[in-house]
Amino acid sequence: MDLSFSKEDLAFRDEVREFLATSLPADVKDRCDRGLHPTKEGQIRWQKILNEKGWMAPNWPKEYGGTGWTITQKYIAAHEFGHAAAPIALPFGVSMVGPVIYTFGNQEQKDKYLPRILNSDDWWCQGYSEPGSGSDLASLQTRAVRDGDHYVVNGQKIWTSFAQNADMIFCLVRTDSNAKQQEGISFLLIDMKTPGITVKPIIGLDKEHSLNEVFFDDVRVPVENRIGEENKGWTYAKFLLGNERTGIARVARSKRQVERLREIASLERSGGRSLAEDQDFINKLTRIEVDLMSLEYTELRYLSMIANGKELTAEPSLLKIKGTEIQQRLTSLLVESLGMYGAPYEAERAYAGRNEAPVGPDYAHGPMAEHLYLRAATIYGGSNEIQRNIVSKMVLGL
Amino acid sequence: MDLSFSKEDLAFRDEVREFLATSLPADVKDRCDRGLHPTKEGQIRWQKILNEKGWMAPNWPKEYGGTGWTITQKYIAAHEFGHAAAPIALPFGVSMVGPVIYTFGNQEQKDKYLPRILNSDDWWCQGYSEPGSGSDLASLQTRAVRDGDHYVVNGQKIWTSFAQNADMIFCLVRTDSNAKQQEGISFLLIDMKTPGITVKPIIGLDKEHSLNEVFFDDVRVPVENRIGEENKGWTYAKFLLGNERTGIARVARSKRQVERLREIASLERSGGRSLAEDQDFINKLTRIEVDLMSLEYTELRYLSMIANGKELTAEPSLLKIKGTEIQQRLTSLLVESLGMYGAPYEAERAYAGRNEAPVGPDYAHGPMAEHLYLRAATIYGGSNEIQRNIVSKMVLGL
Amino acid sequence: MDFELSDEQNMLKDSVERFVKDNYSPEARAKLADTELGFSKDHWKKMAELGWLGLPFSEEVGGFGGTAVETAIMMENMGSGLVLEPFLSTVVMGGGLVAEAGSQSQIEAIIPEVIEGNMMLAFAYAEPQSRFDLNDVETRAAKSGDGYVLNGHKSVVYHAATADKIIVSARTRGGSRDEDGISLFIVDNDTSGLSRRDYRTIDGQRASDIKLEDVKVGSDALLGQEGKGLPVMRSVVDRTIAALCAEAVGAMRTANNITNEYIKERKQFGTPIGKFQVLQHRMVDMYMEAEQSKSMSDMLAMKLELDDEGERRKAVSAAKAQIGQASKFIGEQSIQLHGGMGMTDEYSIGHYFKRLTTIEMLFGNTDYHFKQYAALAS
Amino acid sequence: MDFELSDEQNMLKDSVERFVKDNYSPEARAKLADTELGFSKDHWKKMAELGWLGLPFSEEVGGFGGTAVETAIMMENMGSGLVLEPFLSTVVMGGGLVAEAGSQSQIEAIIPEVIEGNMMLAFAYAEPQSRFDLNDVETRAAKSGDGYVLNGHKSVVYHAATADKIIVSARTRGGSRDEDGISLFIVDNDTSGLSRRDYRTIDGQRASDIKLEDVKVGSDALLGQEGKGLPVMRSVVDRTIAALCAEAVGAMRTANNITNEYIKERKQFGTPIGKFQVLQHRMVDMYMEAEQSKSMSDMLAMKLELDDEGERRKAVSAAKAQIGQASKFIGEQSIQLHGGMGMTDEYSIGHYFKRLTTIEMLFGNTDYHFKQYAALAS
Repeated sequence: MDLSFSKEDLAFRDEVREFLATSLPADVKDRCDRGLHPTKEGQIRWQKILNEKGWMAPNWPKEYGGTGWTITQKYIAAHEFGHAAAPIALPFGVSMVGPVIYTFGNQEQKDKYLPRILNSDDWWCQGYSEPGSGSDLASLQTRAVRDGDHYVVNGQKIWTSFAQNADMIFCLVRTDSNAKQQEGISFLLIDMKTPGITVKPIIGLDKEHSLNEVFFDDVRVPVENRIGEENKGWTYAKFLLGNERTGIARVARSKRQVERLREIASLERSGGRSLAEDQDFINKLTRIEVDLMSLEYTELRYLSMIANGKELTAEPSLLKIKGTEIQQRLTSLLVESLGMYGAPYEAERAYAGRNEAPVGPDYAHGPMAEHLYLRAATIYGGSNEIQRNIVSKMVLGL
Repeated sequence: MDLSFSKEDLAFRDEVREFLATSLPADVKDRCDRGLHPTKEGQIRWQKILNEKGWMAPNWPKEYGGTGWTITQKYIAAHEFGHAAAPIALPFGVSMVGPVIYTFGNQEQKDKYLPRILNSDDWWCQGYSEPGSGSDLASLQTRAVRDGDHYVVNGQKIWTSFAQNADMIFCLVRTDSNAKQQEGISFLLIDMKTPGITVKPIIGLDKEHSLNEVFFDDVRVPVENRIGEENKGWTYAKFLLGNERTGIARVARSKRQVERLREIASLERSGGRSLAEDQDFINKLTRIEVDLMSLEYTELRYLSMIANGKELTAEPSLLKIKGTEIQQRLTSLLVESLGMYGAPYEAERAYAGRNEAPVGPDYAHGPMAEHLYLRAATIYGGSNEIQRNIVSKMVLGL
Repeated sequence: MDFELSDEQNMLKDSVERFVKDNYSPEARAKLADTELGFSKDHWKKMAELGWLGLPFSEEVGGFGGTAVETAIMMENMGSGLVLEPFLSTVVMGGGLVAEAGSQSQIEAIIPEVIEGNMMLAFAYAEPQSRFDLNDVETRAAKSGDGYVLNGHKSVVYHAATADKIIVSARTRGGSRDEDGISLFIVDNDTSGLSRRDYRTIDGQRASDIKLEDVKVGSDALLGQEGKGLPVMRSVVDRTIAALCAEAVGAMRTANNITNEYIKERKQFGTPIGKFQVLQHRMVDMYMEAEQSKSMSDMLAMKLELDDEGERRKAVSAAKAQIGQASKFIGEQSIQLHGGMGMTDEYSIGHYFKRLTTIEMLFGNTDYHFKQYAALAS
Repeated sequence: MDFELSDEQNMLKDSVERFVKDNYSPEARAKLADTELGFSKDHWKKMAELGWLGLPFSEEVGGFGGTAVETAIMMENMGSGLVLEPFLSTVVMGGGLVAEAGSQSQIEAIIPEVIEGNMMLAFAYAEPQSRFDLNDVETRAAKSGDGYVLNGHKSVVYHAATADKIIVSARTRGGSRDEDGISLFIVDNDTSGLSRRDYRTIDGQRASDIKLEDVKVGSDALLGQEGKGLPVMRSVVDRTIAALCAEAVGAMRTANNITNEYIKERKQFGTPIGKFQVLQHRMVDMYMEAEQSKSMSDMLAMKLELDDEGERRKAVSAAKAQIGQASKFIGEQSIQLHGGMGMTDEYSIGHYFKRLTTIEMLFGNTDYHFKQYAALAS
């Protein structure tokens, strides 16, 4: 057991700090720090900078363009990125479909898609959920019927984040309607420009447009866009979900949120004193901070297990549950720290035509938007209730 | 809507205060305030004083010896009893079997048992739970077979509080083993001196003896000791359970515990100051106090509904859940308030042979015993999980 | 001791329920919230016709003579439909301040107009630095000739844009947190030197930040005694909190009903999700929170008419703290139990969540009132 | 960054596991706890033979040279069986103080005896007024001739009755809460003027209150520098907390296993109660608390060997607070999930609950350590 940093680790930390100090664009950093959605242009610009540095895909094997970092280096990088409010790469390409492609895709697919993911040439989105399916993915209804060397896809996906920006979507579709629920599903990569695809915005609780419905009406998809075998898509989907959960704790971001809370508290007044001296506020913040530390070292312990060749079962579910609970407590406390200035709120596009800054102190712009958006954190990627079912079954045998 | 006290109410309050100041024995009060089990002798002595005053059975109809109090008077009495640390009458006779007898019993049973309950001539205990039944009462196995004008009872009851003191036990027994679970059960009153009854102590988490197993080995019970009809015992049992839950919030006792916490906090030091100035301690205490106030006014609102002829469904389950949660939070905070003197603990009988007071400050004697004993509060009388099932079904229709 | 409504009170309740049913379908409410005004002048007229705008005022000035209990009945049932009209700002706060502290001529000039629905009011008490402390006032009113000159910044003034007159707290003497020296002024919205920044709030309502730069008012603008504004503000804010608590009770009950229906209907893994025990128990906890909130709201309405100041203020803080907690819990869990559907602007539950979120915050959040209670109880 | 055990550490773990399996069945433990002594001298001898009593001491004095990590491995696995022998009092606390601050002759006189199992120690630091503050010392040591005279009252001294020597904190100068001026003394248990009130604690262990009335000790009783005892106490208490945290992790894991097995077996309404989703999720929460506690305990053991004082003390308080919370939650819910069976003294789960309850309290409860953490973090 050892928690120390080697000389190489410390040098690496300096390199990361230097890179972030010189290469992270101020506008990108500002939106990220406030908890606002990135702009499409800003996100791509930043990801291309990351790719130039060779740091776009820390979790990929080196042969496909990964960084080859040790877990200590990954930890250091994540911590420094979080502290500097550097956006993480959008997960849909590099964290979700990328590993599916290099694990289950054929050589052509790897050659075609992986470099474009690394260089952010394609914006990917995820076609999993459907109306009526939610956390019960296996009940999906979107159908793909073989017609020569194409599938003809009909159906509807929902809750598709940033589909309005997307060049590509990876989709679960039913290719055998007679098979049992989890069988008969295939995994397709679909170009969003294919005729027959319609994207319809869903305006969220936060009044912003990040979610969508995606409709497929006789959409022709080349068979070569199928990953792996026909009717084996569930295997790839499960692999992807497992992958997704390991990053979902978002410890580094939450550590930055703790710092922001301290910054805001030092500027806000409560009962005539600084909010940073309010014992009840400090009490709440401290409890979150200690829970976050517990989560951080639990994530490290699990990464250490993986690095030592041990198999995890449902441990990632713990990271998802605790990570999202902490994220929500933090945004809730951020909003609370603003006092009355928690109340004003408009969608960003409402400002677009006006030459006005949001009302209230500068730091009041952001927390409520993130607070509203992150209500979904305990719902998406398998709700926290589903995650507890998984732990109950897989770890406790109940 | 009206919360005011009338002149008569205020006069009644003075009468209660006067009675408690002059009639409540100091030794009885001291044990009650500390949260220690009453002694058999002390409890009976106090109940006889109550009966002399005519205040033994506030919830009984006047014709059977009840007080005829309005809900405001009941509220005032409960509050004053709690504040003065006056023990409430043991529930098994006056709150549990008494109402069953005057509601479903025949004239002979009423004439025989009710006056003896009022005058505490019989100490009653409750024969409901069995090993393996727990909250699932309907699965009980104790059998009563008719033999002339007697039933012959065989089986076992468990978790029987203070059976070691008891003169009488009211029992659910199976009289028809072919009937469905809830049918075929009868309600018997059994003299504890009947041959074939064995009481075996269960030493509790608190190292004290308050729980027992009661074994029935060919115990002959006169048929005249059956309440109501044969095989209809489930009806009477359900009636009793409903009755039991309305008093279970124990608001007045919890209000007294809040006072004790303030008293102890003013004597304890924390960080060089009085514990009563410790913001985190005050924060916790305040939250309990406000929750307790919510419970208090909810109980009053329900009593007001009853007084206005409305029917309750599962509302008493709310009182049980919230009341017991608050009781446990209070004893937990009481123990916490003692600092290191929360650790020493011995059963009372361990002192019996020694001429020693418990170690630590005087107020340290009691809290841990009650804390341990009250872990059962969320388990007995239908666990809080079962209570939530009941509300879910009866109120929410889920 | 009685929690039941009288016949008259039941009639009031039925009448508000009908109004909400007729005018506040989720679709109608969403449409209204998105208009420039943010509420309906027609509804306001209707409310005046029904006599509701005169509810808490004495019969002498044309009011109904209702107590805090009647206001609570009204607010609870308006809360069920997330009613947007500025009853709280105009009647409970603005009208309440005038009725409590106003001179005969001020009362006669304003209250009948409010009752008729011809005049709207707003109350500007908060400032950027004040958080929830009513006594934290840095806006200054300097004596000048016959009148006063006001300078300062008032923040998050609900319904200021549509108010004819804004009641402003300003300091006529003392340090910025002194209890003494705060005065109230009735300022016309179009007075020179008063500028507003109008915006929307997350609960679909309207508010403004107000800058006062050398705003000149006459001596007749002073409401109540000079320097003695705080006790009046406290008393009216206590009534406002009671009204808000009642509104929250209505909103929580409806949010629970919507959620309960949803989990009965919504199927996953082949069964309604309301059959999963964890969701059942969550829903039970939400029900219990709403039940206790109802008790505290009723208690507070009754106590406002009864007790001494210490008891009254304890009741205010206890109720606001308990109901704030419950509002947060029920709001958040309503979204959670709806899953993705709860995250959309189109579906109604999110709007309950957002209104409950602001109620928790307005006039002191949960932590603030626990602290107030602790100070009063010790 | 590595959380895995070395081969040697795995051997130690296996060896402690075997000891617990062989000697600490629930029945054997209950019997032992109820003896006059409260633990077994034979076990103690066995522990000495296995080299465990020398675990944290340097090789020069005959120890094993282990770090906090080895102590944690040992304590975690002893926690699984609720081991009663006073390893913490004698080795971690008493031995730790002597090893850290003792003179060559003190070390030579005491540590080898401890390692051999021939000498037991106890640490008397708490006083009736001190709560959890190590610096709150009213016991006085007055210089007298060549030695000192001690007067005061020490409370809840674990394992004092069986200790040969008791290490006592006493003030040689300054006010009762000063950080400076506290000295440590090694006092023989049978010294005249020292009187003990022995009693049992709820976790089945033994403790004493100690009165010191004109207790005379020589100058050789002074442990470390006069007046500079506090940093030594802090350092050893940090190690003690790390050991307690590890013990709690073992106790929580076993409590969870017992409870998990119970709800799989126990039937109500015709099915195992472990099939009820609410109990499943409760059990998942208990599992998650235990998992996080394990991470914090490991983190703390490693950090004790690494960081500067600020980082170390933050780690100590964070771990103790988190593990305190987890201990309370798992202890209480273990009882709840067992129902009536959990309420009996005979069944083992209650003993886990009670030990976890004291661990939460010892050396600063959860609130205390949150406060410490907050002070260090700000």
